[in-house]
Amino acid sequence: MAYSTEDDKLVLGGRTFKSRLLVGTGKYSTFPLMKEALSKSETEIVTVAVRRVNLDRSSESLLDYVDPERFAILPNTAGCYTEEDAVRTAYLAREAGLSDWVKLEVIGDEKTLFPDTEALLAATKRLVKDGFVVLPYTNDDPIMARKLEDAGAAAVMPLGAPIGSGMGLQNPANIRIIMESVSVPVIVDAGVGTASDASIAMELGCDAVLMNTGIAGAQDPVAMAEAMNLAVRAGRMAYMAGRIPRKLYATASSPVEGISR
Amino acid sequence: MAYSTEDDKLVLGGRTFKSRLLVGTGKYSTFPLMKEALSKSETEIVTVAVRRVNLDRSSESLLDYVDPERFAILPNTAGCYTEEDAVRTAYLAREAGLSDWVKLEVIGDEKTLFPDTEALLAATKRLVKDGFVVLPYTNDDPIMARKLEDAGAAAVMPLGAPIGSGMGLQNPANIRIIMESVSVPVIVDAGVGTASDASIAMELGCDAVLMNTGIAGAQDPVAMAEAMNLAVRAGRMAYMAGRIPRKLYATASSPVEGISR
Amino acid sequence: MAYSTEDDKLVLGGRTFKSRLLVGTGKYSTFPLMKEALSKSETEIVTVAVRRVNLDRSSESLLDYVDPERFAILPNTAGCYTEEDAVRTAYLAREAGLSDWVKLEVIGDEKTLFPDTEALLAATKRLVKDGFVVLPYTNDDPIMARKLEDAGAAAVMPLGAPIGSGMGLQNPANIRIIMESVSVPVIVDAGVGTASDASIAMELGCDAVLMNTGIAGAQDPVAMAEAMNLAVRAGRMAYMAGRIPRKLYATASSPVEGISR
Amino acid sequence: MAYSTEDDKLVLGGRTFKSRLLVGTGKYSTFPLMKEALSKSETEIVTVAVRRVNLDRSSESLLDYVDPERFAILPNTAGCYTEEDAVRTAYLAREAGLSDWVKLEVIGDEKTLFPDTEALLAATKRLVKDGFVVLPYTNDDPIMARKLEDAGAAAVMPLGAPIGSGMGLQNPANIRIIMESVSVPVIVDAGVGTASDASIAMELGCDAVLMNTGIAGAQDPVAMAEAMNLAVRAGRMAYMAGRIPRKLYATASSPVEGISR
Amino acid sequence: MNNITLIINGKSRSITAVSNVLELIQHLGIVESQIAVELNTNIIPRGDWEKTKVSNLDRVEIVQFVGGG
Amino acid sequence: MNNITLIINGKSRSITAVSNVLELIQHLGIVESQIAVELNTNIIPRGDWEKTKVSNLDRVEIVQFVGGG
Amino acid sequence: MNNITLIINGKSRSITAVSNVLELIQHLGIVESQIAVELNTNIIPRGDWEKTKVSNLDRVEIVQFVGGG
Amino acid sequence: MNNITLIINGKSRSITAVSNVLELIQHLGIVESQIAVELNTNIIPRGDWEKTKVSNLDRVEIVQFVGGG
Repeated sequence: MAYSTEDDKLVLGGRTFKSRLLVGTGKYSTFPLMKEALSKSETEIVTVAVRRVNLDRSSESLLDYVDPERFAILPNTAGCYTEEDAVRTAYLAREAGLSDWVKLEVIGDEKTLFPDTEALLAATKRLVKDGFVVLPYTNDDPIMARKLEDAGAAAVMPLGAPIGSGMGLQNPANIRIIMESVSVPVIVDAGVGTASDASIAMELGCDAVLMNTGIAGAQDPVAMAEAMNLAVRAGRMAYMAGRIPRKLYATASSPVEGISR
Repeated sequence: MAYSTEDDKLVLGGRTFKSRLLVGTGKYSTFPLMKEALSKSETEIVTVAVRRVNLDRSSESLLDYVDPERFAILPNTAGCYTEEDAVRTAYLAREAGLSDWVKLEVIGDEKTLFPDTEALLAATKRLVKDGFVVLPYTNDDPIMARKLEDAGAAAVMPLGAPIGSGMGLQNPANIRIIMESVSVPVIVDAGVGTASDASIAMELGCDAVLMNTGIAGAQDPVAMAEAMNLAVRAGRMAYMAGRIPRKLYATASSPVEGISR
Repeated sequence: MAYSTEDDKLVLGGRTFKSRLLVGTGKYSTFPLMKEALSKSETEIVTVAVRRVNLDRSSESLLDYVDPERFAILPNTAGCYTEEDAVRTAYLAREAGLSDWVKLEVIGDEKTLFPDTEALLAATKRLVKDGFVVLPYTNDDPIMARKLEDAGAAAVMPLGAPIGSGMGLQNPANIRIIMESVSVPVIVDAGVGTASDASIAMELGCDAVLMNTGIAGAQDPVAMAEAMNLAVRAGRMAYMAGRIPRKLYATASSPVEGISR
Repeated sequence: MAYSTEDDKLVLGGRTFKSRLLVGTGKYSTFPLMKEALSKSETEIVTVAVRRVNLDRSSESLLDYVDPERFAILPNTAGCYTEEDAVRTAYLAREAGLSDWVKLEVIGDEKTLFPDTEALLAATKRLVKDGFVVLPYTNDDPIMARKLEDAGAAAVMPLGAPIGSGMGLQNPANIRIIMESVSVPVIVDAGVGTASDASIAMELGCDAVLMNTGIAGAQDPVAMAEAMNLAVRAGRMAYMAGRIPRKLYATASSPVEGISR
Repeated sequence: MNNITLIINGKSRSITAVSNVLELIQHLGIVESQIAVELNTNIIPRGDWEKTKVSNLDRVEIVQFVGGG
Repeated sequence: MNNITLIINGKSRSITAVSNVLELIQHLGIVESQIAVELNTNIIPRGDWEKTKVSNLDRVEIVQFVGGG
Repeated sequence: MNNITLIINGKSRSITAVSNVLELIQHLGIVESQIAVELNTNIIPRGDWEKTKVSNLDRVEIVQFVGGG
Repeated sequence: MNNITLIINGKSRSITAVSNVLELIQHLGIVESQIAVELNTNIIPRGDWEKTKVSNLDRVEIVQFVGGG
């Protein structure tokens, strides 16, 4: 049975998406540039941060450039270092955004921005109990992934590499094991530096990829956004198509019979 | 200056192509399946082999399924183990195909299908002298690549890994060095197993990728053909877009100021 | 100042060791074979498990083959899936071994044998409070590593790859980050398949390596034990010696002047 | 049958060696430092270059620090860019050294120092005919390796990575294929940056490793020389010992029965 | 005099007395959509802004969405 | 009759009555070094074996070191 | 009798005498497009088929394009 | 006058006339072991140094072993 893109949707938190690429809105030099990059990425889910309103100068609003009709807005709790901060930020985000989706981050350390999984798990339990659709940014530990699923997370989002590092998937084996350990969607979050990194994640069978710096930090963010869109689709299709096995030796692609002598 | 696909064409042997994916026609279970795969790959150059006509049973002709109006036909000299055989096969191909392009292969060994570069270089010199557009399948040695260029090859086509092995680019460093050593197009030929392999080759700055088994051998060749099309484009765009540098440590993608406390 | 092996000791739990290789005693076909392998490995710390005495047949005792005068005996809590089990096993081990060192394992899952870091951290706190020298087998998460250090662990022992997998260090970047995150010794535990895996861990700057299957499961465990001994020392010396930087291009090792023409 | 170092010798050009590490003598800050490094490396074969005597100042002779009784002196043809130069240099070396061994280099390009295999093969044929024991520095192409063997080379010495790059084995698959393609010893020459690089080459089954910059360029060349000695022995023993297979999942090293509950 | 001092987003500000959160937001000239308001650590739902009094030395946090990953 | 039943290492066994842990160990013929004994979930230090009574239906766990990683 | 023997694509075949390459191709019922013909190691351009004689025991190679990589 | 000019290792030098290669080497004060001498592109075996004449404008190459990889 041939593979069809039409039947291959991402189901996340009860909603259905065509795109398997989630994109952050941080670090763009201008809002119009961001808007064009988001458009080229064909993402349907964009992450945003929650910050204090600047009272001293009125600045343009991010949301003037991110149409909520077109994109699902996914607030994050970036910058939160405790369960309390993260939970409070999630509540603020819900109030501001009128949606109960949250990309839950509890950061353990400023230098690595690795998650504090202990606090993350506790915060997940509290927010799930209060009706949030929780998408936790976690490490690549399969045991923790299952605990988050058991706590009611709508997906698990293991990091591929440190946020903004662009190193690409550092531990594909763990990601594979996570996929066999949980039944909720697995979304590789952070570490993607270029197109092939995103393809590799999808070829492992991941359900989606989330990135920000990989696009926003490229010399040409709009072109990279399109590249990432293509790469995620390429990786997904390759996964569904069923790749050839790896072999040390060669196999001729041209017939070995009928050679004229 | 933003990158535009329109201005980014592959120029090969004096001709211009939109697609940077070259596809082989071997090993498909049926011609219609091949035809659909070629179509989905959006390739503009397809390789074919030269073999004896079967006199005992009339079989359908490959070319009923490969429209020469749509695809440039690139005959190969697969199965040739000597300079003589390869040159003779190139002449036969030219006579049959009325074109003077040839994917030149002089195989050194049945088990690895590695090229015999000594014979390859000699054959290249002869065919170039006689007006052929020679695209030699070679190893990933930068010195040999430059000798082939000096001999008049229209491109160099280093193997990424053994033919049909699906191992992906085994030596990216050599491919990079080759690109800095020659000015003709560099086309990674052989070894691509899945989409990310193709992207990685393009991200290195290669001009194109040639594959056969990676598509024809997939469980769903049509889906893999589309995946490879996307992957080559993704890799090319990512290369042009200019990726972020790799770093061991993290960089926040959300603002570190304005956090509500 | 030249490096001297004499001044380069492993200090662990207040004791000093010449060898940086810790070896397990499981899975050997015979005790004499194990004894010879331990001897060739030149390890000074061996791990053991705690199991019920078999009352139905008297079997030889492991300790008849592991001289406590020569080796520090490090009991593990392998097979424990809860904080309670692990703590209880540690107490039984202390009673049986008259030592308060423990390799603390709280397994999260039978298939991957990954640690349950949440329970591991809790068990570490309890055992440290009760005077144990706790060496926890953990994941490669730098945040958890620091929490274990803060809880009083005498070292952190991140897995290089799943126990018995022989895949080698899957995520060198995380191991490096862990080393910069904690001040207690970092011991790579599990995943070593062959000599170079052990060297790579030591070249990253790890303080020691712990292995069992990599030696016991080899076709010739005694030879592999010696290989691992050499590999750990080689990796450590290379780390101390300060390797040359990696470069894409070549640098002549022979003089470029004075060539006779 | 247990592995014994005693029975595992390197046989090269009819001579037998205990050590499988060949070391270059270039780039040391002082001769005494070189002498100590060579001693710690326990090498039995050292490479040297042939250069014009400096008539304007009498300088110490290299050979005052390299005892020909202890080390086999292997002159190289480094710096030669043509068959002619390489052959002539080999003759000069034989006259100066009274030995007919030569590490044959024909460099193709100053930037990469890759071999010109076409000229290398021609030079090999000439020197073999004239009784030289030829050890050619070549690329990692299995076809060329077999041609060199057929031409009478006493070993083939594929580069692991560009000379002095310290990148380590870039293409282990090719090295493995070379070992299955020839019956003369395979010596990885160039590219080794640290101990594990040498171990990896030996674990693939290579017969020996040749290095210079990896030792001479280290911050502590004497310590690195000892590290390389250990690493080559570790890699060889691990290869002979027969490593465990790689698996994605875990296997317990402690018994799963008899757990006290 | 009819000024009060509020700690708004961590900074102390003296402003004309406002009787409730809604007035405060309007007084500060903040676009009301997509913001959230916290008064002395309690989040105030939009619907309660008008009936929620603001008094001297109250701590007010006003947040919005910004670019983030 | 002077037999008692003990649950030793998870298996029920009927044995000649022994008055304390030390006797039990000796009766079972176990080498006393490097084992640990738990009686009804309490670890019994070697020094207390003799003064620790064993009675019918007690749960006894006796463990030792085996090969492990 | 008017039969000749040719070595066609490596196999010996006895066929009704044909006077030239073109007749041979037609006799063998091969579609003429996209094939190449070699007679005794000389490639015969399509334009020369008719004027190129075929005689007994000639070696003929007839090739076409097939799927290849 | 009894000086001759030789091109030694690529540099022109005027030296007191020497009658053969051996004298030249000694004159130049070079340790004789482990060097090789080429005279006008012909390598001169050590044994032939004495009987090999050196004349004005000869090209002489004198090489030795140095550190190399």
